[in-house]
Amino acid sequence: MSTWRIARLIAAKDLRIELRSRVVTNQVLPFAALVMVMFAFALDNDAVLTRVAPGLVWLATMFSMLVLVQRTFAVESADGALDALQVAGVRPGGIFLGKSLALAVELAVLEVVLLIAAVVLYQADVAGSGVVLLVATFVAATTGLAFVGTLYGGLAAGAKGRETLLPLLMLPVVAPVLIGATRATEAAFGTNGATSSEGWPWVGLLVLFAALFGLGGTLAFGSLIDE
Amino acid sequence: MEPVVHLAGVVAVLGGFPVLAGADLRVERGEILLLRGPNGAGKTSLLRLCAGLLPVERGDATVLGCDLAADRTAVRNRVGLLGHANGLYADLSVADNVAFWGATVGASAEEVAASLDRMGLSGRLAPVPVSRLSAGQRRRTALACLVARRAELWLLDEPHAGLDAAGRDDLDATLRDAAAAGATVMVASHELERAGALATRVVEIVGGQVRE
Amino acid sequence: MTPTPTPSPGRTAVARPTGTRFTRVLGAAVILGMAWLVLFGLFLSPNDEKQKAGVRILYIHVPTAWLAYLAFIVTGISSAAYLVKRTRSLTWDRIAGASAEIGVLFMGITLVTGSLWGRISWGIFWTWDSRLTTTAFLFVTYIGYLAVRNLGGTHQQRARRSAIIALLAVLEVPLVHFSVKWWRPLHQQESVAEGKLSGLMLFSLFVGLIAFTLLYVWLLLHRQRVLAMEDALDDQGLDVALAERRAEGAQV
Amino acid sequence: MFAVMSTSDQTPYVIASYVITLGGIGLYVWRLLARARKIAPQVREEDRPWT
Repeated sequence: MSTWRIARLIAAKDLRIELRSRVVTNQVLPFAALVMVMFAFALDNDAVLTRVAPGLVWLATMFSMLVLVQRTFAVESADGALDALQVAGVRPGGIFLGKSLALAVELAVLEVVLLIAAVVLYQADVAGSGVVLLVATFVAATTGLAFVGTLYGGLAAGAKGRETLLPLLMLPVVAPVLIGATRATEAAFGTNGATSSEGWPWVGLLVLFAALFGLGGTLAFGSLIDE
Repeated sequence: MEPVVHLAGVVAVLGGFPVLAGADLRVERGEILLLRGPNGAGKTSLLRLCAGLLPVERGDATVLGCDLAADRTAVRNRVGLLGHANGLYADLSVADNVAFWGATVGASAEEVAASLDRMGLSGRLAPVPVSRLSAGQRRRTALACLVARRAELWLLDEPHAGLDAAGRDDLDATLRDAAAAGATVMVASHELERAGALATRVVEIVGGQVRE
Repeated sequence: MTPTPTPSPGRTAVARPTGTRFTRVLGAAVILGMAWLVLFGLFLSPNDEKQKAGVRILYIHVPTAWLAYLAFIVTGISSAAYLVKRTRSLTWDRIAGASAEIGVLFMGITLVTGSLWGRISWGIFWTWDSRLTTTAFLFVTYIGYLAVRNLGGTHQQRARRSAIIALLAVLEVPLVHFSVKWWRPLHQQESVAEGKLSGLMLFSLFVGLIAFTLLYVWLLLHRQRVLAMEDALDDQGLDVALAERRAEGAQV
Repeated sequence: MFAVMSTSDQTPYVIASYVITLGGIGLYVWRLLARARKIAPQVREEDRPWT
């Protein structure tokens, strides 16, 4: 079984579980939208909201991602499936890429909702040329976040009492994504005069981040979930 | 002929406690071995160790020719383990679960269908999500996944628990067929009269050690 | 192989549990160095004409920062050494753990003295310049590393898991550094102020670096030996538990 | 560029930084040696190769 076939198999399984259980659509998406509304209450000044809209979108993404990662590994450890996957001799790199792929799809859906919320609630608008930059930023950032979430989520799923470890381990690591994605999104939105050309170096950083953690995760995942 | 399982003075630790304290065991191909012993004697840990899930702290352990002390991941895809947990995805249907676990080891669609059939699950139960099954039906589904695995070494922990009479007959028949087909089976169980009739050899596990 | 039940060691206190002649000499040197540092740093060296007394904080802030970074480099190297099959040994894991703990201590002190220096030099406790932010990031990351270190499992599992988290942290540092550097360039004042120390001031900084490096080595030796004793205690506990477990088996 | 702060105002901060640094390290060293003294008697001689 090649790693890619395993990855596709596991991603399909994860997404089918999501379609059946509807946890992301019924719980996580409303949570993310609610977070955006709470930001609006907290900041309650339209000029400020529009200016910080990119930052808020990515902050809401980070918090929602914690919930998604905990959910995707709760599904595995609920009935000992993670052990069964290991006993099945499935290549850990395949499990890592598969779960990352499924997490990336769920994150993408979440980010579309958050973007719509930003446009509606915060009057953010995308300058014409910014759309390409926006899509590139979201794809690169989502990939990086999915890899990091799966990697540290796997470690946290290992044994009891580790859930609290996930935010401590993961949030510092995604700091570059938070900075890079926000700056690139600001360039795409044209916030305070940022031109879209300023965004592309940040996209480069996001791609590098995703590549490093994609490779690092595939190599390290097996040891981290081994209990 | 090289034994399927060869343990010599194996020590395994869980949370600082030596669950296995110098276990010695030899199991030949085609045997159905029954592991008897009180709770906490180390039956479950022995099975998990043979499946490569528990690290060997001291001693030597060779399963299907793989030295577990050196690399305990090599043996895994040739072993099937049914522990207390069923290893099923509650949101997925019976058929989806068995298909998934079969696919992880490259079983064909026919083999998956045969496994479902074997455990009497190919009827109206197939599309039902596992979350809505009874404990016995979940056990049957987990067993169907094990059948679909076509492992060389079957490790079962209290497999009869929760099964009705028909279920137990299916289980015994499945294990006999597997042994006949050249697989090796190790069953940890309290139910002596049931498992006793099935087993070709019985060993006792007490205080993390094996007694013939 | 049945372990002989270990003769229970007498309760006599051990004079120098982790000390040796070398660490005693090193300890004396560290104390001497610190005394010199305080003497020069606080009293003998002059005020800087621009920073005035503020420069005195640098004599400890800069060395602790340097040593914190050195500690994490040592953790990274020993984690890699553990993962390489040929050089795998638990000693590397213990060095990584000891160095990370010392690194977190130094990093915490660096952040505090850094903000004190910031307060009297620029009037604000914290600025988001790339060096300070990377420092704060490393501080949180290695607190996470220490949390991962005591997640249980056998010593080998602990060592493997910690080594991987340490290498991932090393992978992470340049990413954070560049993303912050592009975001907020280095604070001009701080780099300028440090650049032009001279005379007794430079000497004080030099004494600080020496004293803290010796201190780091002294701490690493002792901390690593305490970890070695704790691991030995676990193994010893295992022998005792094994003996009890076997006795339990024998009675039935 | 530099905040206008008299030397005398700066002194408490300077003293504080030295006290925090040396105090923090002193505390850590004391706790470390206390831990060493506590567990050393229980450890067998051959497990302390450095002695």
